[in-house]
Amino acid sequence: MTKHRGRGIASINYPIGMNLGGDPSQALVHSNPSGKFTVSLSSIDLGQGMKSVTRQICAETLGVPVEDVYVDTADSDTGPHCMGSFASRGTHRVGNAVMAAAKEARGVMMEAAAEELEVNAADLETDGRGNIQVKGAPHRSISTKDVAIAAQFRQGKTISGRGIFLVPLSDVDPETGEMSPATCYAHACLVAEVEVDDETGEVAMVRMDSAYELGRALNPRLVEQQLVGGAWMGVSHALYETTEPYYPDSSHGPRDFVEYLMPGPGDICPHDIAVLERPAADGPFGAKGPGEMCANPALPAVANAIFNAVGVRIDELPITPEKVLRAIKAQGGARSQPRR
Amino acid sequence: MLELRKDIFADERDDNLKEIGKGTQRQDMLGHVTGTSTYFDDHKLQGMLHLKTVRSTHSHARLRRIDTTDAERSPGVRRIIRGADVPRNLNTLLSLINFGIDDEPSLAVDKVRYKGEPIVAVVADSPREAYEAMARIRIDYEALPSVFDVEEALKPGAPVVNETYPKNTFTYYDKYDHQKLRFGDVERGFGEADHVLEQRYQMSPIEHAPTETNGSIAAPDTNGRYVVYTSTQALFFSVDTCAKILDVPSNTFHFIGGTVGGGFGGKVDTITEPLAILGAMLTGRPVRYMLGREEEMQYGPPRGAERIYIKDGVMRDGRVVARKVRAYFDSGAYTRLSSYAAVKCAAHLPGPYTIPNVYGDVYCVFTNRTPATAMRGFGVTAMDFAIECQMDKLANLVGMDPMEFRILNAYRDGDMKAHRREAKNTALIECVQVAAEKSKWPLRDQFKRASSRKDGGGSRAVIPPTPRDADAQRAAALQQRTTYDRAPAAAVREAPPASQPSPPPPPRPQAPSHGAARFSSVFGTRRR
Amino acid sequence: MPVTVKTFATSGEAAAALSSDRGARYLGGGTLVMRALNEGDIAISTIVRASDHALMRIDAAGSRVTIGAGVTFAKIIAERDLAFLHAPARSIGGPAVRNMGTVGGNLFASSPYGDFTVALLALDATVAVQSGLGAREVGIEEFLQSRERQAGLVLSISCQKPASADAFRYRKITRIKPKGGSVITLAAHLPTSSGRIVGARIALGSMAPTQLRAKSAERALEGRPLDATTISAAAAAATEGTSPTDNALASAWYRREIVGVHLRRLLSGQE
Amino acid sequence: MSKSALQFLHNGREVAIFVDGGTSLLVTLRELIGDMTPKFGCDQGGCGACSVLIDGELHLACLTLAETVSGRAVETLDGLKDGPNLHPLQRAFADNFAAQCGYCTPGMLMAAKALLDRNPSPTRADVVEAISGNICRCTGYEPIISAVLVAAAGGRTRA
Repeated sequence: MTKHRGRGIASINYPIGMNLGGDPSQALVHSNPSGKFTVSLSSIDLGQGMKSVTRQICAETLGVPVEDVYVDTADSDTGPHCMGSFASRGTHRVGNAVMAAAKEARGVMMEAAAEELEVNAADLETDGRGNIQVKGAPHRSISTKDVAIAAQFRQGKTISGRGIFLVPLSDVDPETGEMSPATCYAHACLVAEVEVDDETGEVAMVRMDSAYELGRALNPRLVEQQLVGGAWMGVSHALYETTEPYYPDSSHGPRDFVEYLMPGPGDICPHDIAVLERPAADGPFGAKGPGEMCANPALPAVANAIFNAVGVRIDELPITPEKVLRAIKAQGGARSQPRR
Repeated sequence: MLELRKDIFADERDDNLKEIGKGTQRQDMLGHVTGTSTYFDDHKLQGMLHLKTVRSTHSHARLRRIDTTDAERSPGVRRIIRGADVPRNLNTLLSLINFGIDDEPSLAVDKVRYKGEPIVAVVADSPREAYEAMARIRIDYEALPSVFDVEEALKPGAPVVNETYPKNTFTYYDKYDHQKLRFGDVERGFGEADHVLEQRYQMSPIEHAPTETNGSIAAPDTNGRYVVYTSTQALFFSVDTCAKILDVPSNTFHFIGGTVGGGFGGKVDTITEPLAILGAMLTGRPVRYMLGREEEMQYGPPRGAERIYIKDGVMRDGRVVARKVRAYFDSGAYTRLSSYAAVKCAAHLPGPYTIPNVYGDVYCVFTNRTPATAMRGFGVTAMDFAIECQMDKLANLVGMDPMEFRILNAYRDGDMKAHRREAKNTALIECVQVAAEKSKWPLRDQFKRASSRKDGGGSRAVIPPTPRDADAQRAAALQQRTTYDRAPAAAVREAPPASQPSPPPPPRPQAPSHGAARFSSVFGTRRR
Repeated sequence: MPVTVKTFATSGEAAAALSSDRGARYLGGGTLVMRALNEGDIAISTIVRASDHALMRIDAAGSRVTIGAGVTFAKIIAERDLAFLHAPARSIGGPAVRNMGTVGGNLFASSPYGDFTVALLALDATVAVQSGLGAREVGIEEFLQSRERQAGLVLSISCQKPASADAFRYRKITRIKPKGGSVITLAAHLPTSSGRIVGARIALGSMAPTQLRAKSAERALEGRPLDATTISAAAAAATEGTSPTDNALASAWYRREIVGVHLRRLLSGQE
Repeated sequence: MSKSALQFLHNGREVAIFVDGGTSLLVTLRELIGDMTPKFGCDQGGCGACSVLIDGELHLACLTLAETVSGRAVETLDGLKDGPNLHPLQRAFADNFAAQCGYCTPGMLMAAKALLDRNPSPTRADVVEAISGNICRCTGYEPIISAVLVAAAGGRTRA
């Protein structure tokens, strides 16, 4: 037999944000005269879905349909300061800033509605469909559009809000490393199954099963994008990627996508994912950030699966066929471990 | 396939929400599928020039002479930019949060420290004309010895990569050559352990490989300002870095970005914007500077390599009682963000487990390679690889199921973490349980019943007595590998390290200071 | 200076233009020359093209096939009479590259490219080259040894069709699927006569700076039936005479280790 | 300057321009015609972000010498919609969340169109082969493969 299957696991946690320098983000929310809202950010959407997730956070907080919100990102003249899209801070930091801004805007909107309906603002609620109504008496309602017109043209109010979310600087104790690097942590466990060819050292992915705890999946489709693509990247890191294939020797660095190896559409395997939600005390609706940590468990899970399949430990990344083959030869052949 | 396990932690959530939790379509999807999403390079400006850089062919060399006279006369050339043209030709990215010392020029002047370091920028009417001019630039190098291995770089007599840090390691708190983590007494832990296992792990550099390479277009605006279309992942980081390097107020710039063709950490470093803007300033024309794919792969900053040694003490019943980690981040020739990664990495130790004795030394080391930067999982990805491979070996060593082994050691609510903060809102155990369920991996009942919300805290909440370094045995650098998986139980205990005279204790500063992190930029004082 | 593009009606004129201008390169499918231009190869100052239909012709009706140098891999895949070349053609690039890349260009593609040429080498193809002195036929082995010095323009390649589908086998070992650069590439032509192999040809890619024949392995096969013993002997001899190097895709050590394994699998029809 | 005249069909519309010798079709489309849908990803032929159809065949615009499309029909993502209506592939990509950063999407869609134009009922393996020249760094490919299969099935199922 030349092909051996094995399973391996890894479990990890990951800090959300990184506040060793202080970690602020700001947001501005304002309504136009038709009751449609714009969120102004200097935050970046590099594919992770910044525009979309902050849009939902804003809509939920304002109590308006998501279609009534548009997120404008990354203009230094109109968007207030944001540290940037890194360290899994988008959903958590920017989300919180948007939430704060939307809360302030909602306060003005409810005041304006109260004036129009001649009730106390505390007695009003939003229906999530673009109307503001008296609690318990939904027939007494006004649309956000009419509120916006009234605020703008009669009441002289600006339905807008400013938000900042700052995790203050944490100093580090130089002697012990005592610090507060993050306020919450996401978690994951991934099981990888691989097939190893003991004559060539080639490793093929068979399947993955995983569980990710993310505080709250604000948009499950966006979360799925991150987790599926992230696990792919984790496998890619585990088995393929390096800019210096003979590190620390720096020769033979890849120059193009033929030489820089990443799994192609023919190398992928089924991946079954469960998402758990244990809300973070300071996350927007409890959310943490899935973007980075989703890649991490795949690397060791694959390495551990290779051990299970053929009995060799490869402790250097990437786990190339060469490393596997050398280890199998050094061991005197594949030694499958008890099947898990 | 994604399944939401709403049943778990349901009592901690209010799911009565209207927009949150829905799989709403992305705001940008229509733009993506119609090709109308506008990336930085999709701005077509009248009279746009092209900037390309001449890069070092040596990994370490003195620059004896740079002769651009012939190139200046090359057809289509609008401007040759050299280091002397850069107003403040020395920067370090995290100076914006007062972390570290300026150590990297925009264009090398007297020395190059990695192969591919930019030396001269050529601004020309077309890429072809830029290439033709580049071929006419003469650079005399005096090659210097290079160092590529992180541990070699730390040895006395190693070539000095970056004179700002003559010991080839970033300086923490103005006095240490590494970031420390100290929690409990690892040496005592090893002494009590049934097995001790030390292993070495290595990761090599990784490219972010976004389908859009790094780039920017800078153009003079109508009011004396400059508009900059950019692929940056961190807009104000880029604005402020450019303001500093070009020595102008930050409101000189109108940065526009926000729709970026992938980043993964590779677009944080502001590597194209300063030169693109400078080109626009010097020519009065729009200037585009976009990395080619080979440049992106070899000279765009990678996820840095890491070398990690982990030494663990484990009991026969599976409890990990001590974990000692020594990690080296290969920062390449300049600091960029690796100094910060090392701190984040130290805070991450010993992984999501409650281990009573933890000791970490994390180094940020300079070598003659492309400077490293952040990438998805920054500071943690390689450490997780090492820790989780190590956990698998330990489970094997004590004959435990690897899932159950992790549940046994998992941190729980109320436990004290090694960076001396209480663990809250933990969920590692539940993730392991659900992954086991999904993969039909059998767990024994006691492990199925375990919970992150039970059995934490109490004695696990205590900060254990922690010897000061000066009092502790200065552990020699133990780098030998031990055999493990096949070893008979208890046969892998290492000999205790030979005792050495302790160095005198370093003076303790009044307050932590790494020039210390006050976020200032954008934003008030830049330096204390 | 911008590049000058010269398009000629005949391959003879194009060949003459190439030999008279050191900065001239012939543009086939564009995968080599355009990439070089994009990446700043200023040594190229002239692009030469030929609209000669002969370059696009496939003559595959008889037992000997002739394929114009300008024929793309997609055209080969679409040609039923060239079924024996479908596997090598399919192993090149993705669909776009196969619509562009040509048989002629592949002869000049250096490692890790040039896989189709491995197949041609196993088929003992001949290369028709047009130079200032006229057209001539060169054996592919000789052509490859001197390809850097080749003056003129490749017009076509031709080879004998294998006697049966089983007589010609090809495999490209890649890290990435379905499109990846070659770790090693193998092609075997095994004509048989009364159950014995006569005129075995084994060609390898990525086992030396240029594609080469594994002559020891060929000798191990020659005159023998294709049985397990013969296959083992050929596999054991696969590395002889090779000089693989390290590159980003694999090391020389690894290539040497696996070439025999893959040759054995190829010859025994194993996945 | 040695510019040469060039005429071709761009998404069904005739265009006539002058190009410098050696200019690629990618630069021609983006800088001279203003069609920004084909993306610059590598200029090496390795990523597929600039994929376009030439006379119905998938080509890489970055490796195509502009002069070679003279008199031919070039299709880009810009021409995929039917007026305001999305092409079934565009709808399927959206419904399947088959784009994240969106930079590879124009090339992926053109590669998928090239497949479905010739093979309206592809297998999964056909789809994998069809997009094999296109790099996606975000999605892990699975949503893209699903989207193409869904589009081929007339948008009836979510894979």
